[in-house]
Amino acid sequence: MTTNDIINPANLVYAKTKVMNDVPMHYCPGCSHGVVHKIIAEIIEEMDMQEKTIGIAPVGCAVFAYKYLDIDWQQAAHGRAPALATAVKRLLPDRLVFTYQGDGDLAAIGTAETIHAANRGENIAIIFINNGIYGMTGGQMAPTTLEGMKSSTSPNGRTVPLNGHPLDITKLLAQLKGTCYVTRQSVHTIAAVRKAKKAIQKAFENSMDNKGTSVVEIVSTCNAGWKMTPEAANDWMVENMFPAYPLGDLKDL
Amino acid sequence: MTTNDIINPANLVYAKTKVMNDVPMHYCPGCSHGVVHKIIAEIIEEMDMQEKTIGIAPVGCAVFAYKYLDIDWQQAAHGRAPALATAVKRLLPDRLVFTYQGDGDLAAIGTAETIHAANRGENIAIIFINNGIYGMTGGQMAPTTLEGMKSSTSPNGRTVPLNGHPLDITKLLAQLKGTCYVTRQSVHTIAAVRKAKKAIQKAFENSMDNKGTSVVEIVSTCNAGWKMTPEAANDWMVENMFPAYPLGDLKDL
Amino acid sequence: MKEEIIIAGFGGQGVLSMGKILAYSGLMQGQEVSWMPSYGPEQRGGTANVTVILSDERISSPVLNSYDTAIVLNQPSLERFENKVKPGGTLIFDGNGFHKFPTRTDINIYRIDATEYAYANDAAKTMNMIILGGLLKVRPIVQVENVLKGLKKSLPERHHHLIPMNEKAIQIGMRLIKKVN
Amino acid sequence: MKEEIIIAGFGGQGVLSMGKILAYSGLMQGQEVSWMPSYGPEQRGGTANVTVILSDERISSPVLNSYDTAIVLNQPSLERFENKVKPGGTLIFDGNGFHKFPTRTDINIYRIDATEYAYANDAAKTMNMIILGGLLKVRPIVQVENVLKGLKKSLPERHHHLIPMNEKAIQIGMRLIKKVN
Amino acid sequence: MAKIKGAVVVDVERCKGCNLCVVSCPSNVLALSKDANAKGYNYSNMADPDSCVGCAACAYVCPDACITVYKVRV
Amino acid sequence: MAKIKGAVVVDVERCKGCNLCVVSCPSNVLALSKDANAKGYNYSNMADPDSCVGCAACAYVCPDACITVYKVRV
Amino acid sequence: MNDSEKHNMEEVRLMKGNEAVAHAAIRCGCDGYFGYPITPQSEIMETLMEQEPWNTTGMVVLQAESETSSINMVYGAAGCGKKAMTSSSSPGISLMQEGISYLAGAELPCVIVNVMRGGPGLGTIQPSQADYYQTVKGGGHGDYKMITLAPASVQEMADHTVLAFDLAFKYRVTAMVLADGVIGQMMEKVVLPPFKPRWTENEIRQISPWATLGKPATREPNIINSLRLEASDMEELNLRLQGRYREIENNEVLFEEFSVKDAEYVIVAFGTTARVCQKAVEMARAEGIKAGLLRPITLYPFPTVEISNLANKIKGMLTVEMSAGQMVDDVRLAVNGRIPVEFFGRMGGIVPSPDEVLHALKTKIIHR
Amino acid sequence: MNDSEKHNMEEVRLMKGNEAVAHAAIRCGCDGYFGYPITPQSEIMETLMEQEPWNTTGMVVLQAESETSSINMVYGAAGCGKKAMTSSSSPGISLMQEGISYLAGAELPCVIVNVMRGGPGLGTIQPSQADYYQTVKGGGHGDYKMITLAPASVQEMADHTVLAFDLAFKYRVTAMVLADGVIGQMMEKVVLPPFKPRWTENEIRQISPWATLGKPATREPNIINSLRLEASDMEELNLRLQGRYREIENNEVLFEEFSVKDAEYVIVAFGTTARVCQKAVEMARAEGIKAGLLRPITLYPFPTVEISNLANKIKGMLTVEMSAGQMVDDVRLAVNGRIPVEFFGRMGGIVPSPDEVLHALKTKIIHR
Ligand SMILES: Cc1ncc(C[n+]2csc(CCOP(=O)(O)OP(=O)(O)O)c2C)c(N)n1
Ligand SMILES: Cc1ncc(C[n+]2csc(CCOP(=O)(O)OP(=O)(O)O)c2C)c(N)n1
Ligand code: SF4
Ligand code: SF4
Ligand code: SF4
Ligand code: SF4
Ligand code: SF4
Ligand code: SF4
Ligand SMILES: [Mg+2]
Ligand SMILES: [Mg+2]
Repeated sequence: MTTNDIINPANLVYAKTKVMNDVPMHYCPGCSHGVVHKIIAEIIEEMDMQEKTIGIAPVGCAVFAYKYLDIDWQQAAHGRAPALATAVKRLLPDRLVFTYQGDGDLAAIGTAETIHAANRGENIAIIFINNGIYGMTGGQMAPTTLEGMKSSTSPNGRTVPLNGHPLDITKLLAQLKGTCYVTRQSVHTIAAVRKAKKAIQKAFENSMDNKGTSVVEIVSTCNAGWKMTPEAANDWMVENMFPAYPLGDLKDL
Repeated sequence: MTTNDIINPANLVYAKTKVMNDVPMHYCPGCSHGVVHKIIAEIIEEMDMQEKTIGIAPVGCAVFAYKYLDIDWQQAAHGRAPALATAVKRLLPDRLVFTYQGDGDLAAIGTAETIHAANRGENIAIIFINNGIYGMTGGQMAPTTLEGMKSSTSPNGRTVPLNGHPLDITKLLAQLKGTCYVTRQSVHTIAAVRKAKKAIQKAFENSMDNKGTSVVEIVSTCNAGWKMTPEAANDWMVENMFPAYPLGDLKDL
Repeated sequence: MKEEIIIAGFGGQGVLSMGKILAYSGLMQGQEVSWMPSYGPEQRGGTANVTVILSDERISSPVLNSYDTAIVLNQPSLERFENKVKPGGTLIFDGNGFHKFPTRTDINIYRIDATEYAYANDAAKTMNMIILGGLLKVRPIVQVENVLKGLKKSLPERHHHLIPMNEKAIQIGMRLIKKVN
Repeated sequence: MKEEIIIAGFGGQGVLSMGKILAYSGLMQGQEVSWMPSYGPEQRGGTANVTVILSDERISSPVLNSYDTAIVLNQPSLERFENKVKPGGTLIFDGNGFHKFPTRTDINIYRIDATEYAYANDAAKTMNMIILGGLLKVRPIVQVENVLKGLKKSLPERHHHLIPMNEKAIQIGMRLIKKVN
Repeated sequence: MAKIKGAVVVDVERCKGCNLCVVSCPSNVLALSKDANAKGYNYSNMADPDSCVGCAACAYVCPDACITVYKVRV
Repeated sequence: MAKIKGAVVVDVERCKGCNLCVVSCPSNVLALSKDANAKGYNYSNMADPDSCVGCAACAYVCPDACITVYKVRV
Repeated sequence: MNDSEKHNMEEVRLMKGNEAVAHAAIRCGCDGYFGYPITPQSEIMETLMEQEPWNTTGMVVLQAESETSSINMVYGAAGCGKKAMTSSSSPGISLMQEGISYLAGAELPCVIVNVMRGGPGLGTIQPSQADYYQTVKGGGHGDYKMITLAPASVQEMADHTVLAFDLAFKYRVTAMVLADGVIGQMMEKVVLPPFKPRWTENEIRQISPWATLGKPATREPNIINSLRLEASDMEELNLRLQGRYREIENNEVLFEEFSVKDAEYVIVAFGTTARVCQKAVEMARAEGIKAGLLRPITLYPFPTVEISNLANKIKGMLTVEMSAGQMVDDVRLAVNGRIPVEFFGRMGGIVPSPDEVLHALKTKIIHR
Repeated sequence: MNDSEKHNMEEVRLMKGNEAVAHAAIRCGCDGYFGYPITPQSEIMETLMEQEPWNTTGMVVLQAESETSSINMVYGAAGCGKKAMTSSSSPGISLMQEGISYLAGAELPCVIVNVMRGGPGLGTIQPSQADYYQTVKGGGHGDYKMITLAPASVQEMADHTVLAFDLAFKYRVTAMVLADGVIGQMMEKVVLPPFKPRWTENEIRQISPWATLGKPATREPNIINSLRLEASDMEELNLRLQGRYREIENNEVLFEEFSVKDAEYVIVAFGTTARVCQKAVEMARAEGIKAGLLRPITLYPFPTVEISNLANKIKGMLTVEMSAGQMVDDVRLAVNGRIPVEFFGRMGGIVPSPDEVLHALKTKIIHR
């Protein structure tokens, strides 16, 4: 049996979902954003929610998410996605509303909006891409940048006296009465991708069931900002990011 | 021995500290702000820090704090006191720098500034007057307003679906690596006043010792906003606020 | 007809609501009205005042520098507004707690000891209606029947049983007021 | 003397640093210089370009619509900039991966297969110096000695040992470049 | 055992009549006056001076720093 | 026991040559090509097609959704 | 008489300008209000919370954690084609500038009420008009305009709230109701607008086909967005916006004249100040001075043509504002040097008096 | 030759405008920089972080959590009499508007750098000049002004940073360096300013006796504050500010002329656009057209008098901006109708070309 024989619609195991557009993505080779986009698209297709979903895109590398997922989108000002999502969901309570935000967007400039939306228990899903850096603007330090980690605004590595501590915002969000589900995942292996997908699906279901705010943090790489190859970035993430941001559920009501 | 015989400088037990100015305060009769001002003034006098202290006043009823305490003050934009304090302390590291903020100021509009200053471990003291309401603007709901509590923007009582959950921001601040001391006090009895004073003194000492951020929450009354007499407000606070915001140290490193 | 009135006193003396009742009364007799409070710096324990204009024509400026009538309920208000009464105008004061008294001779000055009366007769709640009664005695700018209509309109239904009490207070005020110059 | 140059290619082809070296070289020979990158939308994998002007006089606009010389290192850049070379000007391209080639006849067109050379000789790091060498062969706007001075000035001390290698690359480029029209 | 006697002085013009000193006094020394001060507040004063033990509870809780406390052992 | 045989198709023009599929393949099927696509990337392709078991690990981790996976039992 | 007929009956009420805004919003079918308290306009949200429109019309009322959040909630709601609004006073409006620029860039219709107070900084809570530049010239970044209505009575507070929504949706722009502390706090007679039902989702799909309500298979995704990768695309967006602004300037100018017909001197003033100036004009006329008043009702679009025409007929103009002089620029640009244009103003929360205005008219214009 | 002499030597370097700002700040004794990344100006903070001035001059450099926080950190630092600055680009500057108004109300000196990009909204990161209104007219609430410097070269990026601090402290106002993406991103020759030591606390006490450094027994407390209870007090503050602004307008106007002497037509343009226009003027002169260029270096204070004088001598003016036309208002106000003033602009990130400008000059002014 030749390869060409196998390549046959009848034998299809995995293909790009239709909810993902055909345009090439602008992300750097190996960027985690792509994987997460793909998962979200698959879930929307599987849940048959294309017609009921409104995504809120951040300012950050994922600002263009609206080009890649074939759903209605709003592009939010930097950090304000949870405010937009609050209004959208309150005015369209039977819709699936999610934000997609980076660590600069969600945990720096958007801290207040994130915490208050979660504390109000808005029935939204927050997908939080924690790559420990400001990818979009060229690799500056993020709130989640690890101690000692280099960035273009901590060229000799983050130090606490100069830059303060890395912020574990997800842990804070898990404390809030308004959150129903808070989890931390990654997408560097097939197993991780599968788990992350389940987590996002649960978050989406919670939004539809009006259970409160769900937060899915994806510990991610930004190989461009980290100045590594994609593979090396994955390894660095496992070795350095995971101990600081351990994977698993922080809350599941 | 007549009363007039007793009233003699030699017998003095307690008098207004000189750090407190002679001008009458604009606060409503019975307002907790006055007691906290008095404590702070006493500590500054006792620590002999008048010459080394810079206070940061909020927007809220305590906006006029600068009229009452005889020290240098900066009046901050609503919610931004921790940002000001960060800069002041970093540029004048041998000074005592504290913010004085209400619950609207600190826990609503100033959420991001509060969390990030505390997470950076700025060597400042944050005095947080939690009276569960926006006193200054006429009694609107605050992030800390309790469920069921009436305010001018929750005239039938706060409900979670409409207004979200009360926010225990102090608990969040205690989680942050940058805080060294986080405590919750009140000032409704002499014993409480004494404890609160010790707490603020410790916070001020921490600032001078550059140990990180100290947060002293004072669970307070706003009898005007709550539409009660001062005494009734104190009772209501004990009965309703204390269970939601239990007194005591949350963190003391 | 146009009447420009300032009412001033401590917060809590019912200054704003007195103005409101007056404005509603004007409304009831088909006049143009405006009610403009000093919404001062969330004054805790400061003074409060309200400018009420009743007019047969469209009202231009709702903010005034001089008044046909001033009703002053505490010392600082007297000091602030005595000079702003137009010559020939009316000044009404409640003497309670005053140590300096009005001195102008080109205006009509009346005293109404409503606070004292209210204290003695446990009638704090209707004090402002007493004063209003006094005003209407000397400046009958609205008819009592329209005041009562206005009250009915401005009070929530569950408070309508209080209206007779208020009517009585107006009568009392009409008796209490005295010209002092 | 004034030379207005555009260098364009993929990000990662060293376009910006080639421009920088050129600008430094101008600086070394006392010229006015400007270096203006397309700092595009943080283009991830897009094209990059830089406008370099060397002039004996004060430079007015650092942003240009037409150029004396264009160096294009990928297909989209050729398509974008071929028409913007002034008549009589110079176009240099690296043929690697090109499927359409320049067609103008009123300009001087050169090809330099630096990518191919670099790939074959494991010299990716000096590829942009090879191209620069090619440029200097056909447009000797700066002297090689000033390029080396500029390199010295722009490189951190710890990289100064790389200068001889770069000098060699320039020579290679001078040999590689070929006129194609 | 030495008896302790106290006395307080209320800054009458500063006092806002909030009553918090009154309710905090363990000896029921204080009461609000019938008279009002210039701002219209019924200020606090010693209604039962003899009972004062100079514990300063009133002064500590006074939001307007109106109360000065004196104490002697007799 | 039935043997499983797989095959993948890489969308060559979409591929950015990040190599993540290559390292994630348990059977070492994939490798980056010497040739570059129009964007200049050395794209991924099946270097050892016979080893593919159609597990889709490569496809799951591909950030650019370039990989379609097929599988048969033989 | 059924319920809605009862509602629609013209009934004269007495209320504050702020309250009138709240009632008008509910009645005109507003879908969502998002705000943060600040004097002198907190009664807007307070009235809404008291009215509980979520139990009647279904309108959402939410107290946000800040003005920054409020304006972005408005953006989210407006992006769904909903009638969304916020209100604040000067410092709070400053915090909204990024959001306002985003709304313009994303071409979203919405309503903002600014009940101005004295600035700069925390300033006073007293009335002011010193946010004219911020509103009309551009407080946020980039080239954009907001339709700006300047109510001068409680009635107009109600009417302009309704009009603002109409204009906002007609042009897909933000409409600002620019009031001041006096108009917000004073009580006057008002006839509230009739009840209009909120739009159904189907109506929204008709009226605002760009709204993000979820993407059916039958159309391309709707994207609410102000980002452009290419400068040329961004310029295209800008050209579209500028074209729309020209349309607004041609179609939507509103103003009111008082004694202008035979006037030799005209005062230009808006909002509360216009009422003070009307009194000054009455006083001037009583003295035999031929004065008149032109009150711009729309500050953007500004009555440039009308003022320009007036400049051909009269001897001088006085602009009066509660500021250091902002609208006077637009008056001068309209007059373009043909007659003297002078300015009189009070700042920091002080309302000018009719006497002062009359005095200024005499000294600055008539006997200059 | 000791270290500081070495530092003071005039050395020509090649760097980006953004880098020049950072180096100049360190050298002129800046005490604190507080910022948040945004393209096209992130190199300012990046260069500072690389230079680590805290190890040399003691300057504090802090990456804040947002622009809102940055500007309030600047307020805190400035309140201590320190030389404090921030930088950002258009959307980030919009977020600072409340803070900017507070700085004005509290009379605090500080420096802000805005490297403008195309708006409105998220827009593009390409160069723009569409924040002119926001900067010069008033993006925040209330009546206030910022001294505004418009650099047109990398050298001026360095020089204006120094000048901005000098002017800010001379008048206790904010000084804005209003650049655009081109100036921020381009590399040019620059001679950095000489090193000045940071002020000691004693010097600060002399220079800024109002600074909050802690209250000695010998003076009243220093209060940094923009709040006033009484409107009359607020007006007093406003009158003081306005007086200061008149002083600035009288003393600090800066501009540059190019071929203006015998010109019949003058282009008015600033920043990058002025350089493009200079090229257009050269081209015009080559064709025999008597064109000239006036480049305002200070946008506030604006060279009103100079433009007014020019209007008596020439036939027409063209204002060129990377916007829909903002500074043109100020040109028209200066000219006051005496000669035609027309506008040409590109928007959303597009830099006009010299040819376009020349064409506009011909069609809009010369052959109108
Ligand atoms: C108000 C404002 N401030 C700053 C920026 C610049 N900016 C764009 S994206 C970004 C941070 C992106 O980092 P993150 O949220 O972590 O997303 P990533 O790119 O890493 O996915 C910043 C600061 C902006 N666009 N708007
Ligand atoms: C930007 C801005 N938004 C809103 C306000 C109005 N405002 C003044 S004080 C205040 C809240 C005060 O509440 P809190 O902080 O709890 O202090 P309190 O008065 O209760 O002591 C608000 C919303 C303002 N001044 N500035
Ligand atoms: S910069 Fe980082 S986050 Fe952005 S696309 Fe590249 S790898 Fe991904
Ligand atoms: S309103 Fe409340 S917080 Fe403010 S002074 Fe009065 S009691 Fe105190
Ligand atoms: S506590 Fe103070 S203010 Fe209150 S009544 Fe007693 S003395 Fe007066
Ligand atoms: S000192 Fe103690 S005993 Fe005396 S009045 Fe005060 S509380 Fe009462
Ligand atoms: S993971 Fe995808 S993009 Fe990366 S090399 Fe493989 S196929 Fe190409
Ligand atoms: S399907 Fe599995 S075996 Fe086949 S190439 Fe992909 S990862 Fe390798
Ligand atoms: Mg990130
Ligand atoms: Mg409070």
